[in-house]
Amino acid sequence: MSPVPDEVRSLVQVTDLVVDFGETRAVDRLSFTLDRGAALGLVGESGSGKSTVASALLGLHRGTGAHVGGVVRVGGIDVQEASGTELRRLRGGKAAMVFQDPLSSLDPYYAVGDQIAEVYRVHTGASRRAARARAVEVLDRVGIPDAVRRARSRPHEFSGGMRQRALIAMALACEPELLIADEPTTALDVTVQAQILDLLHVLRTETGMGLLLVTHDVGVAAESVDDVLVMRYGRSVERGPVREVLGAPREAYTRELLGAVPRVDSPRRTAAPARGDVVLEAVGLRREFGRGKRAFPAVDGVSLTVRRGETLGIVGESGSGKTTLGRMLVGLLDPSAGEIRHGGDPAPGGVRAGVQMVFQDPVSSLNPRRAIGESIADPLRARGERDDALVRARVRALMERVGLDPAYYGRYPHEFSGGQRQRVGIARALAAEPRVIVCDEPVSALDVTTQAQVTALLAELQEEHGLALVFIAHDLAVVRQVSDRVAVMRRGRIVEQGSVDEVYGAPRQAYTKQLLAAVPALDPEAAARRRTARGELAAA
Amino acid sequence: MTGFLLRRAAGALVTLLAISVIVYAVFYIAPGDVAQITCGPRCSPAQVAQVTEQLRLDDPVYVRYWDFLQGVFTGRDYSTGTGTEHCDAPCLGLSYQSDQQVTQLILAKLPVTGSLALGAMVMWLILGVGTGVLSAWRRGRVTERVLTAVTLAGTATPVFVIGLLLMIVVCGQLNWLPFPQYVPFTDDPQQWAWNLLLPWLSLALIEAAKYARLTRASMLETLADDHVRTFRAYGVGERSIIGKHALRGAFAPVIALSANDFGSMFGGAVLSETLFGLPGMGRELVHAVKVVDLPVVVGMVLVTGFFVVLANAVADVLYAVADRRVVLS
Amino acid sequence: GPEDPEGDDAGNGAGGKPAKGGTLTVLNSQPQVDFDPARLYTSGGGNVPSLVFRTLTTRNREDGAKGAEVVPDLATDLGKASKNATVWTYTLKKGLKYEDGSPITSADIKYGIERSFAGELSGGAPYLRDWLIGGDKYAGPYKDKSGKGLESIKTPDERTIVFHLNKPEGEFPYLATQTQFTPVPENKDKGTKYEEHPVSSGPYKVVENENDGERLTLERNPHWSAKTDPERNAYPDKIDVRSGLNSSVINQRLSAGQGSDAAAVTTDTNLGPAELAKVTGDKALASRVGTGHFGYTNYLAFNPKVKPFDDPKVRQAISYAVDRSSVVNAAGGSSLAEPATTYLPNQKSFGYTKYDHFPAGKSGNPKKARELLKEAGHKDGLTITLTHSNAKDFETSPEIATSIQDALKKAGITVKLEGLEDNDYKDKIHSAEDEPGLFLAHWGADWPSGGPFLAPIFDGRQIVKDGANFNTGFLDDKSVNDEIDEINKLTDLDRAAERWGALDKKIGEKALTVPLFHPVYKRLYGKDVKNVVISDWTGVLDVSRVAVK
Amino acid sequence: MSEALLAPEAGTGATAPAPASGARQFWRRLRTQRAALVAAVVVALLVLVALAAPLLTAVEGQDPSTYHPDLVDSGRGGVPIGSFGGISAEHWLGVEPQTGRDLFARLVYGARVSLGVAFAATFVQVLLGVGIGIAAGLGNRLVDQVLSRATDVIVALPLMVLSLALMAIVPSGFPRPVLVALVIGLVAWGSTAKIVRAQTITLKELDYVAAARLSGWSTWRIARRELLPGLAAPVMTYAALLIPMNITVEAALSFLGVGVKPPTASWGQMLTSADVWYQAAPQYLLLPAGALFVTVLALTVLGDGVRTALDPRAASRLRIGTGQKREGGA
Ligand SMILES: Nc1ncnc2c1ncn2[C@@H]1O[C@H](COP(=O)(O)OP(=O)(O)OP(=O)(O)O)[C@@H](O)[C@H]1O
Ligand SMILES: Nc1ncnc2c1ncn2[C@@H]1O[C@H](COP(=O)(O)OP(=O)(O)OP(=O)(O)O)[C@@H](O)[C@H]1O
Ligand SMILES: [Mg+2]
Ligand SMILES: [Mg+2]
Repeated sequence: MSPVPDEVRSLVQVTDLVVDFGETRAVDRLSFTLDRGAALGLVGESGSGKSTVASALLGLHRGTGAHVGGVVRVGGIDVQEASGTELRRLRGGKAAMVFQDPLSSLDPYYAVGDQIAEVYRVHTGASRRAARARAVEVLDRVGIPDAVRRARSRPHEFSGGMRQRALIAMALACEPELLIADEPTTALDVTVQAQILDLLHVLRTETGMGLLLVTHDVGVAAESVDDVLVMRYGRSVERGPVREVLGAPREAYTRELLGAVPRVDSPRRTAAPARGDVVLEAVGLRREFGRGKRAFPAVDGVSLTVRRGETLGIVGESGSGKTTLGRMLVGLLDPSAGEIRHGGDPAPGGVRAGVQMVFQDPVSSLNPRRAIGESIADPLRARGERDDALVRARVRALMERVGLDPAYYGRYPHEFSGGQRQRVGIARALAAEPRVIVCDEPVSALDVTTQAQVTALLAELQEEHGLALVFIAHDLAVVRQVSDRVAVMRRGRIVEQGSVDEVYGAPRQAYTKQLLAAVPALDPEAAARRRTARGELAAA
Repeated sequence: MTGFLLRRAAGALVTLLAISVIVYAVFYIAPGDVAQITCGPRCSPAQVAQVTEQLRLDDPVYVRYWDFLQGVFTGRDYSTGTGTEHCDAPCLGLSYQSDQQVTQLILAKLPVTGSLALGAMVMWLILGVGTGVLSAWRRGRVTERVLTAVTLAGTATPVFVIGLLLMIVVCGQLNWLPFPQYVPFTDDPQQWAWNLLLPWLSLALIEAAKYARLTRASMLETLADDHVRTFRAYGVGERSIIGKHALRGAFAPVIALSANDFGSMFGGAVLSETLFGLPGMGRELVHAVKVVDLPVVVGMVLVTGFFVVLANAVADVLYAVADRRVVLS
Repeated sequence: GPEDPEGDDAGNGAGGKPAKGGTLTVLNSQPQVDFDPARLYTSGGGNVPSLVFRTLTTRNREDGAKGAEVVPDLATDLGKASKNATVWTYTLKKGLKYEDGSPITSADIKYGIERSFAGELSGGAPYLRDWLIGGDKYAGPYKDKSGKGLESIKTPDERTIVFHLNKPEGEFPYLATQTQFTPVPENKDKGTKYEEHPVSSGPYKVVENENDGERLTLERNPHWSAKTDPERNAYPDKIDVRSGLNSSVINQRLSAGQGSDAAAVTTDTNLGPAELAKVTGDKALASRVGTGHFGYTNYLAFNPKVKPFDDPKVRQAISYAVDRSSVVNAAGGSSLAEPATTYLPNQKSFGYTKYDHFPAGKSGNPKKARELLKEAGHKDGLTITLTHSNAKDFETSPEIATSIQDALKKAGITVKLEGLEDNDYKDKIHSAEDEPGLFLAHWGADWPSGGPFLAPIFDGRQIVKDGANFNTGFLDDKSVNDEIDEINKLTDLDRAAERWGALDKKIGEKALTVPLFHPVYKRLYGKDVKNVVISDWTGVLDVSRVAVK
Repeated sequence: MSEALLAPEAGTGATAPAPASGARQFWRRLRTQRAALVAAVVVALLVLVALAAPLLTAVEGQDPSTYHPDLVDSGRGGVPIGSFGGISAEHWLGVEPQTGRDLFARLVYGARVSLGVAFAATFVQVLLGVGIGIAAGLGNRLVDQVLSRATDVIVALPLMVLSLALMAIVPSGFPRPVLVALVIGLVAWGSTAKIVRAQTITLKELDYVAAARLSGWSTWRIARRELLPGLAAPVMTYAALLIPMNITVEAALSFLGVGVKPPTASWGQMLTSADVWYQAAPQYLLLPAGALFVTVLALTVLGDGVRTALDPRAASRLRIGTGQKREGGA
């Protein structure tokens, strides 16, 4: 059968795609095409079905019990009907996917380089050695420093951002015709995010690779794609060239979405809180990983204070030690040196009541065998609340506040989208009514509207209860919006610390300046301009 | 690493001491008149008294235990009647029954049981893990069902039944293998393996199901993990996913269990040693327990304990080498 | 009589005349852990040791009943007794040599006996200690530094040895078959280490002893002279003893007969019931089975100190109620056990006198039992406890106990079983204090005569309060004691046997035991084995007679 | 199992419809597995047979302890007379060699002892093993050291030595089957503890355990709520295998004097005395062996089913993108 000419031109052809998970309709009669070498952005709020569409392109719903209707053709292959061999050739070879949860998407037992090499060998039949060389090459390409050595590390030795880059490297290894990137930059700080987006751009222009970029971050979309498809409730809301959709949105929902995007230059929250008591203090914190010669400090001499009712933002590139610091602050990780004081007195170590954390990885922070409602209820029950009805009511209220349907109480984590899981984590932290919450990338997987909703919620609680927040994020705009003070981390140290206005308005350190320059712009024109500027900056 | 080894060694010492104390206590309260058994059923009270004195059985337990400990660390002298014999440290005493040095007795039996345990472990790992992998791969299919049934039949059958039946058929009727007898590895490695093949196989058949089920369960667990989805989405074949990624998840429990089974086989391979006529430790131990030969029992149990501890330490190291997230402690 | 029910199947083996040469393989379950003549209990130390150890007298190496006779070995005759049988004099044959060519002297025999008194070398039978003057005080040559040794043994010259006993013992020639009567050269004695390489006086010497007797290799002793030893044929050139084997495996190997197993025998394993069932269906195999008898009785023992067994009527009732065919079946069936109504084994050498004081017929007489119980005041039946061992030996084990339990049920006796771990069981039944009221017991002959069979069990002076007691019925009857003394004075063994038989019948009336069965042994041997001799003394195929060529 | 499985439906009056409870979801997932259901029926039947043993033997008209010397050939070692081990209208499965006791009666009565002892012993083993394993895995270094050493000791001490000890301590009036179950349970929990400890150490590194710690749960509660469900799979798999092992251990203990008292029958004892009869009276060996095999198979399949049903991911995730077209649970 000779392929119809249409198929030669269009790399992806989705017609009337419907995906049902039991009673939930995740995708509802969605159709779109993607031409060879073109880039399409899939934007929309959390839970709108973006990841589901992405998975459908590789036939990942086959055999799972999900019901898939409609036709999906990728590179001329009918994904739903293809044979096992055909499907395997498609996956990774013709179309590669970067998953949304980079932290749990790599095999913990094997070196990162070997995992990439394995995929490469499956599709090219290259020798072991060539494959390993290729792995180092792609790792280097996605900006992993010292790629030769790092290729031998296991995933747990990578920071969140490094893992995401490793996944992108894996996708690039076989030079696929289509790259499906599901939130490829959520875990990345802006500089790396910019690098990755630039990289995708270069790859696209060099190899003619098609790109389907799934993102809730309109800014990211603006930087990287030609066309956008706005999704909501599994349906297409608006589709068109990125300039038109973002510049002059036709639909009300799109306008709403754009309006919620935080900007580095937008007015920030006004109420400067009164200086309260110190609730959490870190003095000379240091933490090393590894032993002997391989030991290196992930956090190196960090001192900071958090006061009642204030928000301390922590920004910094991937791998700079933010998560490590956060875990020490809540007592989950013992510092190698230095101490933590709660309300003035030095803590004996270990966890403390009133201190909570929102984990960076929403997948592994939820017990796969427990209904999420029960996870949220944990702190309530731990406090001794016996009345089950009360607990449930409270959990439902919390779920509602973080924008989750209370009816999902009895669902299990794997039934949720990435953003939904992150909100479960936030709800759980809130349920404890803590004094301090360390939020590790709490909104990175959330679409802008939900993001706004959640940050507003946090601010509200802060006002009500004098909650102190440590807000770890790579998104400078969000941090600016929520924080009173900001600390900038690099290589385990705090390089700059001060009020938001000081740091954002008059950054003293070159590194901070660099960070600010990397924030994606909403305007595609501006994005292109900045891209060249960055190139020059790097070249210089 | 050195720190780990030192801590392990200290732990092992404590374990072994605890074991020896328990055994002494058990035999203190257990029935059976040692002197009478050693002397023979028809011994007169006078003769029994003579033996009691000879074996120093009238000393209080703690004195005997102390003597034992001293022997372990400094050695002891024993009278042979016509002269004295020195028993070098670590001296585990003399057998009440045969007047042999327990240390030498054990050294003579150790290679037999060691060979049996080692070979059996290799076989059950091959058989058990192999079956586990196959049944995880072909889960829900006929292959799995058949494999499951076969390995379970092994578990449900005691070793003396499997071993005897195998021996009758394979050695007696088909004449494929010799009736097992122990040939030291150093004498003739080929005969060593050839003779032990049947005992290994019988033991492996019994244990295989345990490993097969464990492997399968751990693998299914891993197969549900996110990273497996990654490899599937990259077109990596089912064979590689099963054999490489999922199998890796089974490593920890299989190693942990193997270490235990391997270690405890030193004192516990009674039935197979008896059936196959292999002069190993288990058989000796059972005999010693029957005749209340305390020095032999203590010695044997200590050596078994030593191997359990050793096997577990090796398992920990293996595990840590394989999974670098684990810090040896 | 003790006639072998299956006639003369033993005594032939493979066709053709036996000849010298070849290697005999012995497949055994028990290793020869003790290979020191001082430490062995049975006469000649069983089979393999008697190839290495010669004694003053020995058993007649003949098939069946003739094999239960005692004959001279190192000595020229069965010994000359003084008039009241308290002094026994033996003269050694001429030209007797050890494996190194040095001569065997009467002093070596004395030394061998003295060694057996050492605490280090315990394990032998109690007779020497009980019979020899001063034996109860002597502590062996290692402790005794007087230089005189045991003075009740005299060696006036190199070939003469005289024993002085503290009471008449007409059966001394039987005792002289025990390995304590083996010569041990004092300068070769290594105490407890002697067993690693005992010096041979017999046709074979030890060339290898691995793993404490697990694997023995015996080769010809060049200094042994067949002329002085008519009992041992010593046909094979080499004897290879492999022990520690499972009994099923031994029988399987003997029946398969591959390689060296064709010329193999076993000296400690018999056919079990299941194996017998299979063998009897196979003509070729059945022809390779020898039958042996050994003086042995399995019985129920009463402790009359425990109620209700103090009442003879109750004991009699139980005697009537026992179903011997069930018991025999449990013990392996009629080919492996013969029902017993007498305490003494059913062999002439023991003086077997037939009696059945409480006839239970083939399968018990519950009616009579009930009657007796009623007379004893147990109208509504009786609940008793039967103690047995948990060792799987088909003698004192649960199988036998349950068959008794089932039979007594018919007579209205409810039996509770108390199964004890073997050591516990032995401790209890031989303890004058803790002895249970009713238990399974057995007794085997130290030599084929009524003496060692009846005296330890029924002689009132042998009740031991502070040690192992075998007079489990606590019988202390003057007439019985006197009769035992009288018989011991007799040096005419046939005459003595008769009187033992009569005494047994008399004691039987007291119903202190319920004889259950006498075991029969079925021994399988390899297809190349010739000259099979199974004597009634041991019931085991005699390796000193076997030929493999 | 999470508390959600046990919690009553909340009448909160919240607008959202009540979610399906965990227990109900469990049943729903279990129901879809035909093999597991068949296995459950078999297990139930076995238990029923054991419970109804007196009834069944009454129907047959036999009992497990009566000797029938006339039904065996005494001259041939006591092999049952008649074909197929003496199967007849009176003796449905023939009779035991040597004694002539009814095999059907012994088999069904044996089921009582064997299943009872094995289930109880396994329960004790799993309880101890899981408790000690979790405590070692979660506890601080000292706790871990102490418990791990104790586990080593228990693994190193051969069954025989330990059972001797227990035998000497326990008064003889103590009910035997209970004692046997206890002896096995108290002696053989080492492997379970090791498996659980290894698994616990892996699991406790996960963020969700960290989250539970931050919630303020006690370690004990974390163990129960967060770890136990994850441990259920390996433990259940292992427990299904412990049962047959325990049945054979019971037989071994009988020889040591702590087994159930004769003439009580048990499958393990039948097996041990039957092995030599494999040629002369094969059905004597095949009956207990077959019964044991069916039990083991059923338990394993059932255990698998429960394990799968307990895992909310199993149904959907296991087969993700395998390319297999078949839909539905694994
Ligand atoms: N396995 C599943 N079972 C049941 N429902 C599911 C399953 N996977 C996803 N869903 C539901 O389908 C909807 C779409 O999910 P999807 O992951 O595609 O969202 P998304 O657009 O990628 O969101 P996010 O930006 O938060 O990642 C959500 O409501 C989610 O709860
Ligand atoms: N368990 C560990 N073992 C070894 N190295 C580790 C471990 N955890 C973190 N690291 C290393 O410590 C450094 C800091 O990691 P951390 O996770 O704190 O970074 P981060 O600032 O949170 O980065 P990201 O924004 O990418 O999440 C990284 O180089 C990482 O590789
Ligand atoms: Mg998503
Ligand atoms: Mg981080």
